[in-house]
Amino acid sequence: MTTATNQPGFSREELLICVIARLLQGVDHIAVGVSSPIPGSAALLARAIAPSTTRVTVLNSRDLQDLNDGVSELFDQAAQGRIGAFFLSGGQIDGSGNINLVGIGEYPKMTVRWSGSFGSALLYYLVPRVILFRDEHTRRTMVDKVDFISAPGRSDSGIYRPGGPRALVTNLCAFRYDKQRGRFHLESIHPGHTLEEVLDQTGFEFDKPDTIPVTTAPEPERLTLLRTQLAALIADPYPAFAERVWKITALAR
Amino acid sequence: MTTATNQPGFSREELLICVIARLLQGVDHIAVGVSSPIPGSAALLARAIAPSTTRVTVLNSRDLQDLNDGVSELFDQAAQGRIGAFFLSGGQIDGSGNINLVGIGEYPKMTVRWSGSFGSALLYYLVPRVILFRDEHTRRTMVDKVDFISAPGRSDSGIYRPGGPRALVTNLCAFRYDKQRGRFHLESIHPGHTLEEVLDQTGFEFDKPDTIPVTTAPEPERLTLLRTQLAALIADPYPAFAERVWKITALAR
Amino acid sequence: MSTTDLDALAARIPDGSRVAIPTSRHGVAMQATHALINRRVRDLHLVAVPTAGLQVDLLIGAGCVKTVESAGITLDEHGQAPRFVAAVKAGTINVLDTTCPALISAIQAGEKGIPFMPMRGLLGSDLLTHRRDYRVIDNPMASSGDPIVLLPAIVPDFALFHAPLADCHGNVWIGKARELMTMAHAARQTLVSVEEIIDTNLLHDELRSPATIPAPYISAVSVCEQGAWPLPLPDRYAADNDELCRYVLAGKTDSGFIDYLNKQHKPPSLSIAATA
Amino acid sequence: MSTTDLDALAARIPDGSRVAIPTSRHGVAMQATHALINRRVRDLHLVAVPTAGLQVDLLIGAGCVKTVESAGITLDEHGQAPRFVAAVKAGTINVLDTTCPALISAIQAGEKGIPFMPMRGLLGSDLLTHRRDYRVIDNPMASSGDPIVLLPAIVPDFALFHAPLADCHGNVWIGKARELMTMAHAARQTLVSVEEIIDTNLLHDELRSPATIPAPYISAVSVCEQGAWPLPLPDRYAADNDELCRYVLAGKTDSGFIDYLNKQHKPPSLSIAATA
Repeated sequence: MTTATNQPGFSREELLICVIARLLQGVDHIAVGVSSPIPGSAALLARAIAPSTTRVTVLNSRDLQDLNDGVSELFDQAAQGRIGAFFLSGGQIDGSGNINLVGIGEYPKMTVRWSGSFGSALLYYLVPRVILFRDEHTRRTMVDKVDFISAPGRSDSGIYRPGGPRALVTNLCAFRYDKQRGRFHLESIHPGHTLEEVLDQTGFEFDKPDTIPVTTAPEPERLTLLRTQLAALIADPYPAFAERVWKITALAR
Repeated sequence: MTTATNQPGFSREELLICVIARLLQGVDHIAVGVSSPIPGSAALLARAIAPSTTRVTVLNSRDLQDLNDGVSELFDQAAQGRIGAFFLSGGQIDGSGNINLVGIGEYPKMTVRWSGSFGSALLYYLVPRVILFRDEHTRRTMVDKVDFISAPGRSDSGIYRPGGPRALVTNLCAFRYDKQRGRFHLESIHPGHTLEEVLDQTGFEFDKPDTIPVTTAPEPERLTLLRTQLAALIADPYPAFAERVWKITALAR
Repeated sequence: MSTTDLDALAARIPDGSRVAIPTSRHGVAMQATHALINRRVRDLHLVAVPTAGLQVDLLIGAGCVKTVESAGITLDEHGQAPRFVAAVKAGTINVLDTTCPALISAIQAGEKGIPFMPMRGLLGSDLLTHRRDYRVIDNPMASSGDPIVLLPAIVPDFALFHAPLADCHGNVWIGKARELMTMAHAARQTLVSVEEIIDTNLLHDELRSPATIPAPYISAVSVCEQGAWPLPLPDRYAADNDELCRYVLAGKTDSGFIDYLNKQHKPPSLSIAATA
Repeated sequence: MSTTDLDALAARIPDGSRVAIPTSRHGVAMQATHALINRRVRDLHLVAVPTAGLQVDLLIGAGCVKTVESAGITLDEHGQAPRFVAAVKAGTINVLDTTCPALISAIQAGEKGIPFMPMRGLLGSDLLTHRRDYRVIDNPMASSGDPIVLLPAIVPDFALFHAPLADCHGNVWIGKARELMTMAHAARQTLVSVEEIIDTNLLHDELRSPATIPAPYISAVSVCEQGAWPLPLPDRYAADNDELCRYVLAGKTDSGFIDYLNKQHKPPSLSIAATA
């Protein structure tokens, strides 16, 4: 267990939002799946600090999406290259970037069963910048080898794959994905956490620099942006989250 | 040139409509393309004398179709087996049932160029009962071999082809299509016309019985039906035709 | 098309049918599902287009399901679908796992009457490993090797869903839930419950026509106010989260689930109206 | 999305572009086409979805077209398209003949970002003989040999059409002409002229949203009353048959065509309004 030496001026959620927002720089169209308040907030923050052409699609929100052609539209957009960044997660994520959304044990009669693979087996291949995000960094989630590959981190050469993982952000640290080597590279450890803790909680091998930076704290102006302009916007798709983190409720329509 | 010995109690159009209507018996869903007043009238007649479940789709009409999903819907329906009968024609039709909607001469720089093949290269293969109709029976239209095959009359075994030509109706006569032999079989010659005339005007070889029946005249009750109930209905998609044949104009909406 | 009651609607679905159903957000025929359960349908092959939740969980718990094909079975913010998870662990249902776009594409292939549809992705996944019906070919349009997955068309025996509106001719208006149109086009028969039936022709309504499924695709319609309850109906009513919480609690155990099934399931507003 | 005038709209289409256009009945951007002709665009590759008429004939006659891909070029009840026929005979344009469902399927493949779409039919036709880009494979889903045609996806550089309505956010309402949606999804850029722009959000309009193309697909919108004239706009105005007769007559000869092109082409109602 770690203890923060002094109280930071930001919450854990705000830190993660700012870490992810940095990974979204330069993306024209960021799409966010359901039930993803931290990536969704990051996308909105990225849009707020980016050129006016940057677009955010939050699935199933009223105001933050302009999909109107049924379930296929998002996937068709991804296949056409109309989506620059997306977020995926996994019940298990392994050191090759494989994600498992199906369950633990031997398929099909698994000992733990999750919902299923959703759109991952297309989006992970076709969206250029997929950010893996998992708020629980333990040996249960960060495994050496997933029990079931919903979608692989890397594909053989010769397989059409314009997309794939760019980074893995957890509650402990941020990894960059090395596409050539098919491995994660530790980029930074969040304030209050240690390399020892990361090693302890990670079931896969990863690369790391000799000195590991502490994750950059949220930029003050971005924190202000989040707490003022953006919190109400975030409350539209994620009311419970905005209420918990910023004590704000959605604007009346 | 032929001369009718006595004035028949029906018009040429009425005869053709009744001939085609007989070919549509037992079809659940009859679809009719654009600018096809005689087949369209035959379809409406077939519906009027058939069980109440029989359906007629007249492309681009307001009341006689319930397609509302763009141009693809008709073809998707045909591919699914949702259309039982359709009508095709050809600038040239040959003795194997091949149709040519593209032109005369060597493709692509043809000496005569028509509009194009439209939906024939799907519909001719997939609609079980395709009726070929051509109001001009001459050696120009009924040829030994078409210059360009928009769609073939018959396909090799092993090719998925639930549909194809059932009959060829012209201003002179009616042929049945022999699927096994891939040839036309003369069924009847319309009143006022002769075998000599048919042979004279046909560029392809065809089979024929020893005695060739005269095409059955329109059934009186069907004539009445056409002239009373149906004429106004036909005037919806084909106003000029209904005006010319029955001196009737479309009902006001 | 005929207008009928929910029991008669449910009676049209024989045991062993392949039934396409929409996502929890786009108009699930929940009350018709209870009628299906009441008639003790068996061996259904459910095709979620492309995910499902409460509806599938109830049918699985009630023993109506042999196979479920989906990209995800979830009660969304209410968590895992308890009867689905229990059945997978017990091995009592056959699960065909896939990914959302594969299911949609396969239904679109069914709609188009073509034998398959290609899709990018899936290669190297265990989804593909376990789907013997999917094929991999070299993309014939590419100059060099370019493997691509082909998905066989899905032609469901039935599409079953709930929509806001039908007209007296049997046309059904679906709003923005476009895949309901695709499902109806693809399925051999389509059964629909609706909030209300209006006395007009939706196909002649310039505004509603583009989102209207024409009557020839529709085999039967039942009127059922709040027919998606406790799931939402877009632009009409939200999910009844209290009821969903009750379900999650009940579904944790076999006996809790049976108790839940045996209760009357009526939307609160209708119960009130009935009492008043 | 930006609102712009017709000349600016036309200026966005470079020489040599592949441009998808709808059938004559579903909203042709005729006034924008005159702007294209005025700017002397060259070497267009027109993709009719799936047939065309007056628009293509004008562009061909004006020397703007290198290739036309279609299932039919016709002035419908007004007969053959005279400049198209003349150009084919003269060998001055490249014609890619095909069949309606093949064009639609290829555009749908473009929409879905897949490299091809299979289609039944075409085998044994001369359409297939002359289309080197179509491929025939053995259907991998069948147990024995089952040849089937694969159509390469079409991703047009532009979709260009006329629609009844846009909103101030750049969303465009198309009514029942569903293939306009498909074209906009498939094309890299979509340019639209509309009868009017309204000050609302079409995507938040429950009735209009299902037939609305969202703004991100739309590169530019021009307001142009009677923009499809003399062709019809569904539920708005019919074809101007007198004008079409005038065109047929003029189009018979090179000089007649040039005279026709050089005249002012305005819908009569607008000319009257301008004079009054």
